[in-house]
Amino acid sequence: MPVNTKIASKAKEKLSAPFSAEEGKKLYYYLLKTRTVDEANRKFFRQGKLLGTYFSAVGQEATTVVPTFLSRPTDAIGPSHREIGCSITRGIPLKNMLAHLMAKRTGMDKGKCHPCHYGGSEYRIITPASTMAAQTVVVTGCALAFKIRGEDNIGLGFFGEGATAQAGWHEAMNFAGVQKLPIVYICQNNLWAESVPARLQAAITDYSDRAKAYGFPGITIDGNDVVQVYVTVKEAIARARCGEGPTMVECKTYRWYGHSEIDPADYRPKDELEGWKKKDPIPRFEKYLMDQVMLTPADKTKMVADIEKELEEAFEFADKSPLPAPEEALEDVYAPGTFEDWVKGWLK
Amino acid sequence: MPVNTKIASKAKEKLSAPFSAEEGKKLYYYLLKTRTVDEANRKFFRQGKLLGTYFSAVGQEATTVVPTFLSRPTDAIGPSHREIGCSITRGIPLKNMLAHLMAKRTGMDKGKCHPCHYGGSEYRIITPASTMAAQTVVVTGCALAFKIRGEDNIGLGFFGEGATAQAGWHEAMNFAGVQKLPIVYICQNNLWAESVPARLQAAITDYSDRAKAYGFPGITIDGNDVVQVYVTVKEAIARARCGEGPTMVECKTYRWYGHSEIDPADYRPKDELEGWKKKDPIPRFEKYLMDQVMLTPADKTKMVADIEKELEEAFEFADKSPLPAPEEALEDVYAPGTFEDWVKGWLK
Amino acid sequence: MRTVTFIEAITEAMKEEMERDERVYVIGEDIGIYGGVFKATRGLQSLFGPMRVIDSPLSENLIVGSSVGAAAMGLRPVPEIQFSDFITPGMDQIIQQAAKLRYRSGGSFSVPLVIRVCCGGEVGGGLYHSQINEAWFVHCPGLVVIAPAFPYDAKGLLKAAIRDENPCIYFEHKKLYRSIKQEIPDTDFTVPLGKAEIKRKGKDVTIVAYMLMVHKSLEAAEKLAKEGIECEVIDMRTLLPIDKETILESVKKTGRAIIVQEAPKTGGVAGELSAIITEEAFEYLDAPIKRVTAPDTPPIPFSPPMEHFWLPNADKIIKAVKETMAY
Amino acid sequence: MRTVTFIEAITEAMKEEMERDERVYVIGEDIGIYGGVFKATRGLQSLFGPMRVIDSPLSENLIVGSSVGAAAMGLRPVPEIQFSDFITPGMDQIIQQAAKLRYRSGGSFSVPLVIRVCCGGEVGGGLYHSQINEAWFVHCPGLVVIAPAFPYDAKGLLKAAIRDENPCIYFEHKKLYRSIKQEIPDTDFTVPLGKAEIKRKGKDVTIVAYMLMVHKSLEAAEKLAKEGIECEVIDMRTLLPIDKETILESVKKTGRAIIVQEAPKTGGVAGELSAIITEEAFEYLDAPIKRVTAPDTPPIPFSPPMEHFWLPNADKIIKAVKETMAY
Ligand SMILES: Cc1ncc(C[n+]2csc(CCOP(=O)(O)OP(=O)(O)O)c2C)c(N)n1
Ligand SMILES: Cc1ncc(C[n+]2csc(CCOP(=O)(O)OP(=O)(O)O)c2C)c(N)n1
Ligand SMILES: [Mg+2]
Ligand SMILES: [Mg+2]
Repeated sequence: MPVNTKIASKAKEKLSAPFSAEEGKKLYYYLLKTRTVDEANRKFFRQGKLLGTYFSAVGQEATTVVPTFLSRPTDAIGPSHREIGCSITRGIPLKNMLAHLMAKRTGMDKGKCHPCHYGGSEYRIITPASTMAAQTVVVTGCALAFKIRGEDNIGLGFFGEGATAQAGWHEAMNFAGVQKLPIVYICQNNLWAESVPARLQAAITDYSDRAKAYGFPGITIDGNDVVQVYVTVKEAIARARCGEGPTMVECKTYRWYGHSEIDPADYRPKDELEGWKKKDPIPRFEKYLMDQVMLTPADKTKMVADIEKELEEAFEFADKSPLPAPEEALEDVYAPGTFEDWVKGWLK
Repeated sequence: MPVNTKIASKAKEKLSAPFSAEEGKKLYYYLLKTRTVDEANRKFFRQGKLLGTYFSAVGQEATTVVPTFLSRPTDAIGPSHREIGCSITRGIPLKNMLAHLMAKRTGMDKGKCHPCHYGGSEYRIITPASTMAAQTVVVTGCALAFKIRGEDNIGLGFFGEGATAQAGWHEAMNFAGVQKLPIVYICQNNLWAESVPARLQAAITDYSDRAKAYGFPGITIDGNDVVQVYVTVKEAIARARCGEGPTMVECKTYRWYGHSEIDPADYRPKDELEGWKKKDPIPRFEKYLMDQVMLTPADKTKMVADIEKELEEAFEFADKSPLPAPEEALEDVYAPGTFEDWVKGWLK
Repeated sequence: MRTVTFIEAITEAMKEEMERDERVYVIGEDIGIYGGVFKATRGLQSLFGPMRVIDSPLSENLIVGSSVGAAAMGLRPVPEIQFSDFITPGMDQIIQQAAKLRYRSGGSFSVPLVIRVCCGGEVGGGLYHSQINEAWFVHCPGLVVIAPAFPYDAKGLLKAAIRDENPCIYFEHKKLYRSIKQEIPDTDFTVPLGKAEIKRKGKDVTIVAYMLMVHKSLEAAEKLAKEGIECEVIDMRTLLPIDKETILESVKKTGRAIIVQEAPKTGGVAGELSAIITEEAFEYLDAPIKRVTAPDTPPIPFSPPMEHFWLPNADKIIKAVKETMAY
Repeated sequence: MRTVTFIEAITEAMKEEMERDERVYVIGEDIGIYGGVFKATRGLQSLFGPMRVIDSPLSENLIVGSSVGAAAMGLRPVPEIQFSDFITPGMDQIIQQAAKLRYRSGGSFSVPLVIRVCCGGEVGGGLYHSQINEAWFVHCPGLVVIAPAFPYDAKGLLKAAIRDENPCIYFEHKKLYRSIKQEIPDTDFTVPLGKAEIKRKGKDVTIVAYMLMVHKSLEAAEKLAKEGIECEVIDMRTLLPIDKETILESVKKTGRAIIVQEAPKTGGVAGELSAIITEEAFEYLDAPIKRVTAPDTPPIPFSPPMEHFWLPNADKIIKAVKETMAY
């Protein structure tokens, strides 16, 4: 893979799809599911069903779903706050995700963390902190563990373009380069970090240029082109898995809504969103699959129905789930069986 | 100036010197003085005259002396621990420098900081902390101040190749790029960070490649070639001063002795030092000046004598200076006239 | 006189100081066009332009560290940390640079800056939008640590901090932003750094608190007054240097002390205040000093029942006061 | 039994744990070929290779943060911070990641790692090679904070920490490295985390200390014994969780307490310990609890007269004990 290749066009030139019909269909399913759940969550939020806030990733699905789809369940994922697509594709049950958003005991975090911070060790998704780029460092450590152990698992590190300005991000990338770690970094450049435009975040246009400073390939692609993401990330994962070291893939994409649901995002130019909506990754991919006769309208209808049903059940499960008991605040501070007297002494 | 130009060769091609005889002589004087004082300090250290430890910069003089020589007294300098050349060239009196190394009250830090941490506001040299790269961030802030105020002062940020792996370094460089700050970053790549070779510090050969990630020019030069450093840094300073933004100049050089005087540096390959001693910047420059008839042996003899005399007097001054009184530990915590009762209350 | 909210007081202080002194500038994430995630800097960029109201990259180390450099060159930066939970990437510059540059340079450099930090819970912010972390800075000589509870103090202290020659860290409790209003003068005023204030007089027990906990303490005091217990409520306002005199004088009068702290108990500021009282007013104490704090878990679990269980409140203060009175 | 120095005890602990458990690895600056700036990891790289003894770049955030990730994947990293003064760039990963990953994941992730931190003064290290900064971590629930004073404890606690499922931070006082020797068993042993130990029995006054200050306290106790004052010296060994029982039991017996802390006074661990004693053993106290600490200036001024003035020592402890006894 060439260093710093700009807007790779390989995928476009391919006439035949780089995946089987079955694979293509599955991929579409996850994209659709992510979109559907995300929009439903926004609705639940407005209805007051969710707690705190909600970070939508609508418009960016390709950049999280595809890499996760291409990974193995034993590969580690270091997500940030806009990676609902990773969780859905890796298979965190919707019911637990919904419960998480409602701060219920049955959420993966048992109501402890913060909305949209999906993760859990059984999924090898590092439950994120809100501190930007921190998971990039952590997942780099996962990749180090794989290298030390001689396993062929890889790490997948997700971050926004804003997070690339963070201190720790630099240290992680640099170390991954030095140690040729098995990891793929996915930069979701959605042009905005809350209200801060990318031009105030860095004096470069293509954030993949940053990879060069660490001695490994960086590539910028159209993050709304599922096929391009597929081809690029697949190759990057293959490189990582066979010991050729890290790759950074910058996906140009766009956040349709506010930073979170309480942000009207009125700092953005009016027509920017409209332009990006035309590049919506999901209809584009749907058309591609239908053109390739890999997906039929009937398939889609069934998928929609399946997803709706699962979502409905999930919502019901979450809604009926209990909130944590107050004293559960004292759980999970230390490992089970250690220092319990210290923490629980509070109750006396 | 081109982005990421490797080993610029402009200077070499020049037939006539890029400076006047008077300038060349002065520059030689500072180089010689830095070398002489540095070697003398090493001797004083071995004689037990200095306290703590001592960081020699012998072999690296060109990279600190020349940029400082090219700067104005109102330009801010953010040094690290190996920048004796900045202090000497900017004009911190030798007697205060020696007193600093002896932890005397007459040192610039009044005995408070740590050896070789030369600085002071009257010299616009940020007294360094030992925390690597921290001054890079601070001096970037100085450059920001100049830009906010609309002054044409610039910042000069010095760091080793090791420091480029630090978190804060990244944030500073990135911000300098975004704001096009008036600053020149000098990376002294002496191939080692204590015992850690540059190849374990980053997976790149030329650290100037890092500048590209921040959207400003990086250039790698022979840091032991005074003329090349002169030409390159002069241009970089001119760019900074007229609002064209930062430049990173990577100077390949070599630390002749241990990380500090208590380090035998036996982790380095035996012959590496010998090779670099042949590239000693000072005789090279001396020969150049003599070839250009800008310096005569008589000039040199006088300089040596002047420096020796100043050094002798400085040593005597420092040696006779008192150590701080114990309670001076309670001075300079807060600004004069503020919270004195709080700090001095200790004495009750 | 005019009534302002806590956050309006903060905005006004910045605006007035920027008008008064062209060396003052602000820098932080989302503070320019957006006016800050809580709108503390609303309107400032259009008044003072993008070089005095700087939208920084996502870089806390730079936000603080560049301010140290600019302060050393004579400016008066007011950097903002969007949430105190995100202060950790900036710790190096706060602790090793801002707090120590004067000392390590033998007094040669001054570092007049004010780091504004949005902090605190009871807003459902969960583990990463509720922290305070004030205790670390109280253990950092060279810093001035400010923690107001009322709009008047918020404005007066922020102005005083901006005019002060020392590096200050100024905690703003986000729960107070819009929930607390107060009348303040129309004319320029400052509140002295390093001075606590008695916010309610009382003879039976001293309650020492800061930020949101002052309000909880006052609420408790009102209720207790109905039962005949008169609490003296001290608002620390500045956490470093500590105004020992105000505390000690009060405790010498009441003989009983409760210290209220929103953060987890162990290693917090309440412990320090308790130790000072024991050291310097032991013979006046009629009962052990009690601390009302959060438990020793990461601050603050997200789900409402846990957040409520976790946070100190008026009821918990009342309980502690009664136990102390019954001792 | 064999006599080892403090640093040998530490090296042995790492070596033995790496032999016992292949999940254990070490990472840090200059720790490989060089064997560490104080030689704590000497010889380990040639035994275990560069993938288990990793020379990291100059990146404290990465040193800690990568260890969090590796621990989450089941390894047992032992990252080293070369000097505690340089822990600030790693604070974010320690506080927000290592200490909170278990909690924020609802107990899903374990983070078994041990951050070794070289710290402390009395070695002429000046402002940036003398800090300890332990207090910040004592205010960070989720962490275990370890601070040994003797080779036996150093080895036993480090082994226990490496085997523990919790994120531990292990402070090593550099002054102790070669100045303290002790006999230790040839066979495997651990020392339990979270338990203080009485290092000297006494009936008159309790002295609570940790790391270097334990030795200063014992020195003071020896001298005081000649004057007929019998001090009980408690070595905290672990600073979080705090072994309250050992302290309280002792104070209930002696009725008097001195707490010794090397760091600046305000906001330090001594304040917390004092507050605990007041809260839970008030009625047993015959005199105010005294703290013997450094003054509130940045730690530690370089020049010898100032360093000596600054640091707590046996004489200062003796003075405090006598004042307490005379109360
Ligand atoms: C260390 C840190 N600083 C500040 C914040 C506040 N914050 C949350 S998200 C965000 C912007 C992130 O932008 P980007 O990385 O581009 O991700 P996006 O939201 O666009 O997906 C900021 C500043 C934070 N979470 N962490
Ligand atoms: C934040 C931080 N971490 C670790 C150290 C310890 N340390 C001092 S100098 C040094 C190596 C610096 O290497 P480089 O930047 O190349 O400068 P050089 O010594 O080669 O001039 C290290 C690791 C430090 N001073 N600061
Ligand atoms: Mg973004
Ligand atoms: Mg170097």
